[in-house]
Amino acid sequence: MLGSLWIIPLLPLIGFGLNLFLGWRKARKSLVTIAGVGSVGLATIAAYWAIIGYLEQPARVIVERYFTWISAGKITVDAAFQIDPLTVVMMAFVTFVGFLIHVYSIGYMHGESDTAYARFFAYMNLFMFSMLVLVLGSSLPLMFVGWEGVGLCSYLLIGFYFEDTYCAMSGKKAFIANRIGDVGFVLGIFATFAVFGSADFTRFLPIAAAHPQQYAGWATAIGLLLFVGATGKSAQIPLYVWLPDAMAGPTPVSALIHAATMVTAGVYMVVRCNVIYRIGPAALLVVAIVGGLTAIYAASIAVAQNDIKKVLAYSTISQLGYMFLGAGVGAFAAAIFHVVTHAFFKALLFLGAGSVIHACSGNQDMRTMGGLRKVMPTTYWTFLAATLAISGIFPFAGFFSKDEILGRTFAAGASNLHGFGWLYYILWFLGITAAFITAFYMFRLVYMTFHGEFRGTEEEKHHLHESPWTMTLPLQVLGVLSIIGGFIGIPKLMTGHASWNLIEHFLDPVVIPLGTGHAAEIAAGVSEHSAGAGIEWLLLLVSLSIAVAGILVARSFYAGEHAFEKPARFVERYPLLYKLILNKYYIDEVYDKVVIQPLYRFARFCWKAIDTIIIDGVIVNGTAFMTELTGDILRFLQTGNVRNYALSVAMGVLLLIVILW
Amino acid sequence: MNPTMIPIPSAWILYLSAVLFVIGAIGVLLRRNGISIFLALELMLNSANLAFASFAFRFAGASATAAHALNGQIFIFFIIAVAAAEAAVGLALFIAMYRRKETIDVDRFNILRW
Amino acid sequence: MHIEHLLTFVTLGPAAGALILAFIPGRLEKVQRWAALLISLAEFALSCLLWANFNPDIAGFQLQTAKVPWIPQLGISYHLGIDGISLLLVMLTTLLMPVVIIASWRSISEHVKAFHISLLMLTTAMLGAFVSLDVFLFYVFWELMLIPMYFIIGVWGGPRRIYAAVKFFIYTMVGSVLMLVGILYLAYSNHLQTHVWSFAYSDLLKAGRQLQMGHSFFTSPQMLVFAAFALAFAIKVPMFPFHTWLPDAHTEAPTGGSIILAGVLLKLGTYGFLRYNRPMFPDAWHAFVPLILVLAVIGILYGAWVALVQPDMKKLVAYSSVSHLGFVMLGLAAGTIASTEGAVLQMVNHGLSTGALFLLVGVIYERRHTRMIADYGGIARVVPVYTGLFLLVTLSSIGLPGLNGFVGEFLILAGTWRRYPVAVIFAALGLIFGAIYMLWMVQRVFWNPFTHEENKSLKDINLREVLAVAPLVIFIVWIGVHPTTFLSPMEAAVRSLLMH
Amino acid sequence: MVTYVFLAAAALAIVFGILAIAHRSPIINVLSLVVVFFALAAIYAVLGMDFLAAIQLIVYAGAVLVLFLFVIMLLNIRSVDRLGSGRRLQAILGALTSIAIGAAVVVAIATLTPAQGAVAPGSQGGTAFPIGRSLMTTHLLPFELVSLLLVAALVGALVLARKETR
Repeated sequence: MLGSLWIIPLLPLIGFGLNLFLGWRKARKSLVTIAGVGSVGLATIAAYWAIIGYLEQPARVIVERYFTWISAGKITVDAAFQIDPLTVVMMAFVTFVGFLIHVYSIGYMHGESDTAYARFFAYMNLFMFSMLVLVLGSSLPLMFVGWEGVGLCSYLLIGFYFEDTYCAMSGKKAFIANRIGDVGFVLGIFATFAVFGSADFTRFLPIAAAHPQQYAGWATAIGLLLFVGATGKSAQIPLYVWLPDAMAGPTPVSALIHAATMVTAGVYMVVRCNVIYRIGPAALLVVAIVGGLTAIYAASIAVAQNDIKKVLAYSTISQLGYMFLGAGVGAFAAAIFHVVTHAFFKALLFLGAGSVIHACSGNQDMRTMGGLRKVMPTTYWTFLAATLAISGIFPFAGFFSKDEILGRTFAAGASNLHGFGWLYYILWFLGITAAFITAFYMFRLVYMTFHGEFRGTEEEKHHLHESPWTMTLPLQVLGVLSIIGGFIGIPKLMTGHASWNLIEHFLDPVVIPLGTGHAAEIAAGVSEHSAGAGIEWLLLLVSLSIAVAGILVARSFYAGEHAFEKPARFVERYPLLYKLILNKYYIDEVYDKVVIQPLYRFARFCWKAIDTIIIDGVIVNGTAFMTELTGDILRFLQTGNVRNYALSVAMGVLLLIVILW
Repeated sequence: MNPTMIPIPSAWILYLSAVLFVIGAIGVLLRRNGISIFLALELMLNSANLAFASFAFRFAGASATAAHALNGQIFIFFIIAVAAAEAAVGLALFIAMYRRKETIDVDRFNILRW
Repeated sequence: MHIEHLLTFVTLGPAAGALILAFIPGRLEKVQRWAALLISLAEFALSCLLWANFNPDIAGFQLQTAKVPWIPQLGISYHLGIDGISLLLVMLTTLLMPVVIIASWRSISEHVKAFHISLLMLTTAMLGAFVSLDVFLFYVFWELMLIPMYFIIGVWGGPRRIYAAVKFFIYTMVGSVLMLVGILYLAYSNHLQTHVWSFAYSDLLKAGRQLQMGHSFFTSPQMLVFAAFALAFAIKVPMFPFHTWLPDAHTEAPTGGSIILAGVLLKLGTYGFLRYNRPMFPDAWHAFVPLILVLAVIGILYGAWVALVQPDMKKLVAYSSVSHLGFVMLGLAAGTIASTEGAVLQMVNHGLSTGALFLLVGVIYERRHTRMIADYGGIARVVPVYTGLFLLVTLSSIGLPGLNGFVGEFLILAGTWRRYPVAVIFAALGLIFGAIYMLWMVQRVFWNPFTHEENKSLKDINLREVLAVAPLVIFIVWIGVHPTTFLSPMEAAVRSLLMH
Repeated sequence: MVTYVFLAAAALAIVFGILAIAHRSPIINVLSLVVVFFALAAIYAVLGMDFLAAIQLIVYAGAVLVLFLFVIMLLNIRSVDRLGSGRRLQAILGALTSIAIGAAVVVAIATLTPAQGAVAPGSQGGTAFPIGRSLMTTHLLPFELVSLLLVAALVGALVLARKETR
């Protein structure tokens, strides 16, 4: 399979075409299942085949060029795929998690009509294609193909129930928010072409790495522009607003696109372009700050949400913030590590939530759930595993990755990175606080959903059931991964051997060493300037105890006989704060009032005032009117009196004589 | 004709032509009666004829241009022919106009105005 | 057939076809339609032959016809030739003609004969304008375009067709008459220097380059002649603020007319800038680049804003044209090889995407007789295939990678960035607005609750309409995936054009 | 002698020219014009243009002006307007313009033409023979065209003057 990587994304693309055809012919669901899930399954096999092939040979970066995609002047873009450790990691979990979610969808989407079912799998396959192009693409433009492609699929899938205005609107919102980011991304690509002459990763990154000082300024600019794209795609401040609304799509979509894969594309991009960020440290700092702020900001909103998927959505934003925080302090491998573990547990959380929603006949409001533990044990236990993972409880997957990021952030503060040590301490504090909040809201969710007594109607209660095996099997697989997934990145601290941290070791080649004499050498720098083993152990304990504290607070608030009393009192005491958080700090409203409405009004002004009245009315038709008016006045010279005409002729003769004299 | 000197400067004839032209022009511009206008027009045509005659007369006197002397006279001939045609059509027009309005006062014919 | 005559056949073929149609009785409407379709298909086949015989390594004009004197006293002759740039546009034109004829199969039911004759004459005029190597001949073809288009809008158009047709005609005429003055001035100054009358492109090219640059606009012959040409082309493009004839013409024109208008006619303007203004008046061009850049960027943003609030689908697409052609002008103004190639490709892209959009709007208009967005909603349920096609074309129009629009915009912006990064930043905002107005329209037409009961009986797109839109879709994908097919033939031409 | 004849004819032409445009009676106008034409014919004769003098009398005085008389009598026009009646501005501007043109022409003649006398046309001059030969050879085409013009005028006059039949 290595040597023809193009087969991997092509398979889902074929599945897309087949499903479109099947949907058009209104074919049976089983056929669609074979085409839709089968193609992704084959792609997964192909991907792993390629990965094995890759691991068996010595080269660390292999670029396969197929044909010249765009070539004009100094701009050349090859249609080429690249496989390197980062691609391997991304491709491995994207195909695998993607496949599991496809399997899950068989059960989840079974109630849809034949055409809708085919349409769903068509979109999902198209998404897999785009996502694979994104991770395999060997240059920024090619990455952008996948980048926009996943955005398109996100649009289509969020708006899957297109007859619902909210769904249609949310899809559009997602696309446009992504588009805003994408504009930054393409500008970054243009700048890359202008500065380095190529946007192939294997060309411009080594050039930048070899001359860090020369390119520092441009690298900062490019890094920031690309990061604008990342804020759109990975839902960071200020473009995160689309992700909570994206929950309007079917739940497998939320799991696949809006939790596990697509939204991590931004992190992938930052890590992929780590050289650019490392030589332009201001950009890296921005990444860290945005990540840290997003982490705590989104977590705080999640606390007050009652929609189960909305909680998870804000949780995703918050976790993505962690990843950017990690990338921002130069812990690129840790960021990717968190991407992977997050893919496991967040996909699981969403699928579990989907299972719950499935059981509750589409209801997503946690206030009318409760006690589901007894009815759907598989869902409950797997969900709990994922919750422990995201809360950062040892030895679940999230513990290792999150702790790695926080530890590196603290280390950055300790080593006074870029001279902004205090800032990194603040970021670390934000991160650790967000970890507390995360543990709190996740267990709030668990208690409200699975514990206590069912609070819905009798009819709903009667309908409660465990999901079919196509849905629970992926839950179980992901549950196992959520438990053991963290072991690919056991810190050196625990084992004493750096090589036990498999993922970091594996991703080492991605972080290209910089040329000599650069002050902002981070990759090697931070780990060597770590805060010392004692402090590291302390940090570990702090984050663990913080997580446990969060769980305990949640328990005292939402579990047991006096559940919901404390929160109610809290709301009574701080009504404004509660309202602010419940309404997500009114950011949507602010955007609407400050950006959208003025834009719309301005557009109307352009049309009605500038276009219709000034340009067309006054200038264009005004000219026509003036012409008509002149004629209207001049026609009075036509008296109809022959003698007047004769006089005019005589005067004309006189005039001619005078002129010709 | 005998080739004796005729002591009339050709300029005199031109002056006469100019005076007649002005008289004709005044007639055209100041009369309202269609037929009178037409008469004045004929006077103007004749003044032009006279100018041609003057030049024909002058060219005939100089050997270099003698060959063209006839052209002036030929032109007068053609002008007379055209004037005759014009008079025929013009007078027919006036008859037609008179039938319509019982007058040939040209100020009364102004339906072509604005 | 001698290869030398190929271009003559391609150019005058439709006119000959029109002549044939003239002898078919008008009441045999079916025969008329089929004949016109066959002629246009033959045309396309001929132009494919052109493509096959084209040598992409030659920068200059090739496949030239013999130079036949037309008005020898003034050195005006019949002389045609193509380079990589005009080749693409010729292909676009001949591709769109059958599409237009198929698209008009049902919607044009009156004066069928006259309609097809007009279309074919229009084709000859457009092709002629693209391939003329004699500037006077170019002008004749240029003006000849107006007449059939005037009839197409004025006879088969909507309720305000007379207003739109007259506006289109006079507005365009105003510009082109000034261009005639410019052409005459060029020929005259050429005559002054060489003492030979000539209207040949190559001669006037030299004459234009030698025109003086004065200290101010009004004392500088080169700037004045440049402006005379530029005005004609700017109106045709149309650049902001000369664009207001376009929405009227588009809304009132029949579907076929809109396709041709957006697909090819507007390209004549941008083509003129590239073929005449840029190489003929390099100094004046240099002086005017900032203005063109600013107008292009304003056009991109302004067109998008105005499109955002249009209640009428065709008007929305019309304003989106203003926006898209702003990109083309931006690429031409920047003048790097990449941006220029992108601009030429974007001309083709716009022809395909906007042509397809007009076609698809026409499809639904034929069924419901309304183009108001508010009269639809949720119709994706009743017309799924149509929705899919419309969505694809929409995505191509907003520049999704993998489809044609992206390649053009990418090259334009990436090429422009080297020289005018600020302009690119503003222009790139147009990409956002482009997505907003297009997707908002899609949402209001295809998604959202199904509110209008009368839409229930809407029939999905039929085979004929699919056949009409299929060639466009094929090329939309083709250019998106493998643009090299279309970029490599123009490479040499663009390079040599920019060298001067 | 010749000079006196010319001066007398010129005086006659001017006086009767004025009468021809100024008198209120159309009949008097026509008859005055006859006198003018006779005077011009005399000048032609003095200049040696015999043929022209003859056709001036035959065609103009004899045919055209008689046609005018016929029409005036047919329409029974007795007296119409005075010179310059009606529109005052038209009259003033008309007179001024005419005089200005005349003055300009006079100045032009004075500055451009030598004042001395000229030789009379010799035997090649103004008899019917050289003119006739020239009309039949050099000027044949215009001559034929004039015949066409006269036919057209004839037909046109007939059509215009015909009583309208419904």
